[in-house]
Amino acid sequence: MTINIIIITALVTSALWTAMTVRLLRSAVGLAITSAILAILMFRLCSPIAAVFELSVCAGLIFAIFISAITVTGRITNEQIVLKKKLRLRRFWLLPVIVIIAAIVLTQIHFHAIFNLPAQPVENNVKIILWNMRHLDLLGQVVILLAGAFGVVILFKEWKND
Amino acid sequence: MTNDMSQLFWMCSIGGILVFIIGIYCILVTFNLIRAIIGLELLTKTVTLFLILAGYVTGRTGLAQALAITLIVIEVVVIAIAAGVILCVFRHNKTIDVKLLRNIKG
Amino acid sequence: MLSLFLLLPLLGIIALNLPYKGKKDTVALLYVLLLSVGQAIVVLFHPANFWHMPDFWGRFFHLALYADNLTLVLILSIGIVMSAAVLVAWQTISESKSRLNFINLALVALIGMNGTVLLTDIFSLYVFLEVTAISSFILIAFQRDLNALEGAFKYIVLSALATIMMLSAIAALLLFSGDTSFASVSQAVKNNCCNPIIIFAITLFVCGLFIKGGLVPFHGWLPAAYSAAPAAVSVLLAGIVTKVAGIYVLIRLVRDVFGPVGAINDILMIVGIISIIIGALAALKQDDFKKILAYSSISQVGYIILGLGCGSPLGIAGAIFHLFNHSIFKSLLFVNSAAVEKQTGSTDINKMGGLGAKMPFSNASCLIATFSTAGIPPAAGFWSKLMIIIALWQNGYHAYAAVAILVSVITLAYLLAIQRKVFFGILPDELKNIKEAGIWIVLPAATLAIIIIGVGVFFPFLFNSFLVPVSNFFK
Amino acid sequence: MNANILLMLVIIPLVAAILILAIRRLSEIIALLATGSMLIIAIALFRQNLTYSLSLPWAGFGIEFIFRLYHFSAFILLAITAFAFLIVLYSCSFMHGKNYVNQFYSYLLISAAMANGAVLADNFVLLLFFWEGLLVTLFGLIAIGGKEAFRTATKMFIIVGVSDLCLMIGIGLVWYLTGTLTISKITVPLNTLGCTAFILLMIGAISKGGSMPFHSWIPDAAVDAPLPFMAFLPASLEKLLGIYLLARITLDMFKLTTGSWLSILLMTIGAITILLAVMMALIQKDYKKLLSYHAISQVGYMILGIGTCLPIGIIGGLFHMINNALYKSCLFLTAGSVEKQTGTTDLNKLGGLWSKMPVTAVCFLITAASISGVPPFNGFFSKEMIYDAAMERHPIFYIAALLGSFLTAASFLKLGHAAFFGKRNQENENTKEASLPMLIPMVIIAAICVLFGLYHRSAVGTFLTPILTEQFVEHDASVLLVTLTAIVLILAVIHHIIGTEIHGGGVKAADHIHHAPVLGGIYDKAEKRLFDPYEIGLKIVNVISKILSFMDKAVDWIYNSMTVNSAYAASDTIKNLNTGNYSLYIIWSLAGGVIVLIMMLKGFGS
Repeated sequence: MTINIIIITALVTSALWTAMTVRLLRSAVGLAITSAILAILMFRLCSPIAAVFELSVCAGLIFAIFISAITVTGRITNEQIVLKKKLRLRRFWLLPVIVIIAAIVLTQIHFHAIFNLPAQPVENNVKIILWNMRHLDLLGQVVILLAGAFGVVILFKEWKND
Repeated sequence: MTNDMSQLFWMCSIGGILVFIIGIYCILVTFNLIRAIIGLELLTKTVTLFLILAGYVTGRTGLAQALAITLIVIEVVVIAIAAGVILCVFRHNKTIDVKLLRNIKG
Repeated sequence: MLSLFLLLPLLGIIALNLPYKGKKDTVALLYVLLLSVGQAIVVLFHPANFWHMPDFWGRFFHLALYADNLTLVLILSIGIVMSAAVLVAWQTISESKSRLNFINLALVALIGMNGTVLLTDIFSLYVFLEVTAISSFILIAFQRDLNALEGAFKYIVLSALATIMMLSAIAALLLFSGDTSFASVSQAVKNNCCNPIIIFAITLFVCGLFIKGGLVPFHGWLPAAYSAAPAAVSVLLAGIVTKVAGIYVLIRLVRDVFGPVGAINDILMIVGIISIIIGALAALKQDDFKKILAYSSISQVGYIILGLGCGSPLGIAGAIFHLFNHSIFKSLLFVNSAAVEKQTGSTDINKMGGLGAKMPFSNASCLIATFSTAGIPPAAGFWSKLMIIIALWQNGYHAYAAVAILVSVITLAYLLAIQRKVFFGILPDELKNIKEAGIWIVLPAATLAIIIIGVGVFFPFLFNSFLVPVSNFFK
Repeated sequence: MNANILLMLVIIPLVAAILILAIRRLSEIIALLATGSMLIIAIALFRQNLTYSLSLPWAGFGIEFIFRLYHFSAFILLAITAFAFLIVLYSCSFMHGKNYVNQFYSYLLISAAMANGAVLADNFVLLLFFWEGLLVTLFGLIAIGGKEAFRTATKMFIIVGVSDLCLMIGIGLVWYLTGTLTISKITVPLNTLGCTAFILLMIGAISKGGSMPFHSWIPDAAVDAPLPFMAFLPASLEKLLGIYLLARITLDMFKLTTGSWLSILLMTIGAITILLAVMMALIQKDYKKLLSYHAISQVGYMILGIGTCLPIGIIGGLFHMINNALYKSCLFLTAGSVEKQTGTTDLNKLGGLWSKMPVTAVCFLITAASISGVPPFNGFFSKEMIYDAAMERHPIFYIAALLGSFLTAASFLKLGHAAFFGKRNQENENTKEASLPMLIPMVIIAAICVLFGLYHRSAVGTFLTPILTEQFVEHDASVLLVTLTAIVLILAVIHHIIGTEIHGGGVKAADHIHHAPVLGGIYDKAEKRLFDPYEIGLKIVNVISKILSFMDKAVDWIYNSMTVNSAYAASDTIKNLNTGNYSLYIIWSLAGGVIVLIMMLKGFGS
């Protein structure tokens, strides 16, 4: 239980850092760390395959997308950071306060629920479920990947006047 | 057993809700388009967590993982498209300031 | 053979992107026209052996698809609007590669929408909503015009928010149902109808759909996306995409899956009436042709929701009929705006005037669509509005009915303002040499206008053969 | 014979009307052929004397396309088609060379079609359809007369339109009361609503017939409209239709009895119409106008006859209807001949035409005698029957009718004297007899007048008695009444002679009545149309419209400042709220979501 609390605290902290940090690059790194912590939590919640996916895709692929986007849009200089810091602080100081208050309030709620556990043992093999039972989702995934490919081709295409 | 489960569920939910708050705040307050997308990404993390959690407490981890994997794949594509849009905006405006993306009013 | 609705477009996408040379864009146009007209024809002539034939693909795939009368109405609308949009795109986009891109994405959207209306699984619903949404993001942005990018970005952000709401709701429902199919979710909701988590989940889901459907106060992205999108995309987006993604799903879930949980009917009616009023008022002082139409869309969607929230079979039948009518007349109006935009290069109605003499087809069809929108007989919109208003009255919602009628007047006012400023009045000097838009805009406009009048005139026949079965389905 | 033949009676003239519009040159021939074939069909149908019924699917909701032919309608059809044929024949010569000839024929044929349809219709909505159609052609027929005619046409349109509105409401009431629109199945009890319905329907019927107070367009039309129109529509066709409907509602649908106050109402309307209209007729100095007032006055007799609710009165009224249609149309036709040959209908300019136009003069004499009720012409017998019935109800109605008769005779003596006898005007020296196509209809109608008079028993027996459900045996006119009539006629002659002596001229024979102490003032005002309900109505409407326009402006101002401006203000507010900032949109959505959640939980709590 304690381990879980630590992991969740770490998750929230890294998310907070992601949101608060000034440099975009650090923010992206923070996101990757958040993903990694989430993956650990997923391991603990008996979902190893999803965790591996989360780790590889979110901490890997999405991180890469962000890094490339950030490099294209340009990194900012240190002077700009100093200048921005004050402005940002003015907008973001409220966030940790809200998070802490929310955390305190939520932990005070006594939650109890009875969940619908399966009567018979159910198929819990991800591969079987994904490949045999959710063909429609797979079809959707294929189409989305195709659409994503079109999107990348269309939106990332070199501009003629450049 | 159920009590433990209940407690774990609630704890993880609290974590999810806090991350959700952070994500929303990030989207609302930031002046940077990329950070807005990062905020969205945080929100998606929450949802992934919720799905896995729901699978775990009801003993259907297989289904939940299948859903989570699908979600992750879709999420990547959305992020890629959003990044593409941001890049195009950058090429127009030479900046990714949110405040310059308010031309369509009223 | 329901899977053909998904597999044929997919096949098309793959075939169109194989590396070979040739007139790909013409082939692509013909293919997408064939598919969309074909699906309209399949609905209209309703060959029994098509709908009931066991799925050949079913041996390999488990695509849990299901079609009832509501689905058929939507499939029909998708087919009609898709063909109109593709033709308009053909006229408005000149570059061969862009045409091909548009058609590819239109096919993706077709898969997304067909899947959305056919499936029976709440998670697959999310997947196909995302398919539809992603194709619309790219379609809005694909000319890379700054305003279009802004619209696309707002759509992405709000749509992501909606998605997250829906996914949270799915996760919460999963706690009780253990499965994601409509049947088990419905059962779970029925068994735990007083559980706050269920109520919370349903609220989240419905709010997500409100965002997707663009209802007030969830509508912020809609005017930007509609007005900034390229002309053909506006037709597609306003005509069918948001209707399928938001409104159809809302109807399906609220009626079939969730049932009248808690105060959901009251909420639908309140959101509906607010949308009607705010949408109409906002449209009143706009200068931009497409923005007027966008706000009008919000207002008309409000009518659909109002009919749905009223809960009686007549109200639901009216809502579905209005959904169909709305997809026809709103796409017609956007086709007209595309014609005007294409010929004058602007959508500012203050810069226009007297185009009626130069563009008679656009003028006439726009007038017909106006009548349908404002609910003036014999246009089709009159009947659906009448059904909704009668249903409201019968169920004792007299104030709602009165407001619905009053707003019809405002609707007429802002749409006639378009007529007056664009088609009547004096022709400005710089527009002296204007001509009627090309055949690929006039043809869909004329067809849609004929559909409106035809449905309106033959409504008494349609009512018994078509609409009553649709609402009976919900019993 | 197939029941579909009934449709032909409507279709033939309609097709012919369209053809005439298309082929201008053959308009006369087509019109003659069409009306001739209609006449043949009508004769055949009448001779068969069967009941036909034709039902076609139509609008639904109880509105069916039903034609029903029985004795009464067959008889009216016969009359309509016969008049149509004769008038077309007459018009061939009269209208020759005038403007709008093809329009005239086409409207005339459409009118005939509509009238046939209205007579045959067994469904109230169908009836109304044809009835209103007739209104439109009526408008067209008057309006082709010229600019001034258009004003008259509008006047007619409003007057008839208002009364048709009453008819519509009445039909609605009947539907509400009985639940059916099929005329032959309707029986309405005479309670309060029933009486209201009856009065509304009656207004529709008698205004079509041209009774007071719905008469005022007829004299105007007489001046403006083409003359064959007057002979066809107000003189014959409208009377036939109006009285037909009146007879049907009183006899079949409402089953009015002598005890009902509605009967008294009808009789009063009849008596007033007779007297007032004939008083106006007496002082007219224009051939056509004089006739048109008589066209109004004679309706009074019919309404009086039917209103008595006695078999003899009803038969008398209907007999008078057909007689009046005959002699009145013939009279108008003689007016037409005179107009055509001399170019005027002003009585001051006419005179001594009998030697120049002998046939016309003879026809005029016969029909004038007929309308005045001189035996042995047909008018005498129908009037006698009405007198009989009126006497039986109350002597006052009888006296009114008799007085009417006296004035009628006096006015026709004056007319005849002024137009055909007396001193010949210098301008009319070269006048010739009218052409043959104009003479034939006049002679035929005059001959029928004589025949109906001589064989009045068989005429009544063939045409009218079967209409009544109860047995009707015609008895000899009472000696007293006949004697009184004779005395009145003689008095009229004496009055005329004295009047001529005093004022020196046929035209002025009735001037002493015109200028009598009290009457003179009234007449002057009436001539200035001060008593015309339409004119009075116009004045009232003017005042009301001024008030309304003021109120409208006030409301407009309130509307503009309140509704429109506030709507625009709201629109501006909403526009300003849409700042283009997507964060704001997200906040809206979240706030909306929170509100929805609260509502959901509240609803779930309750």
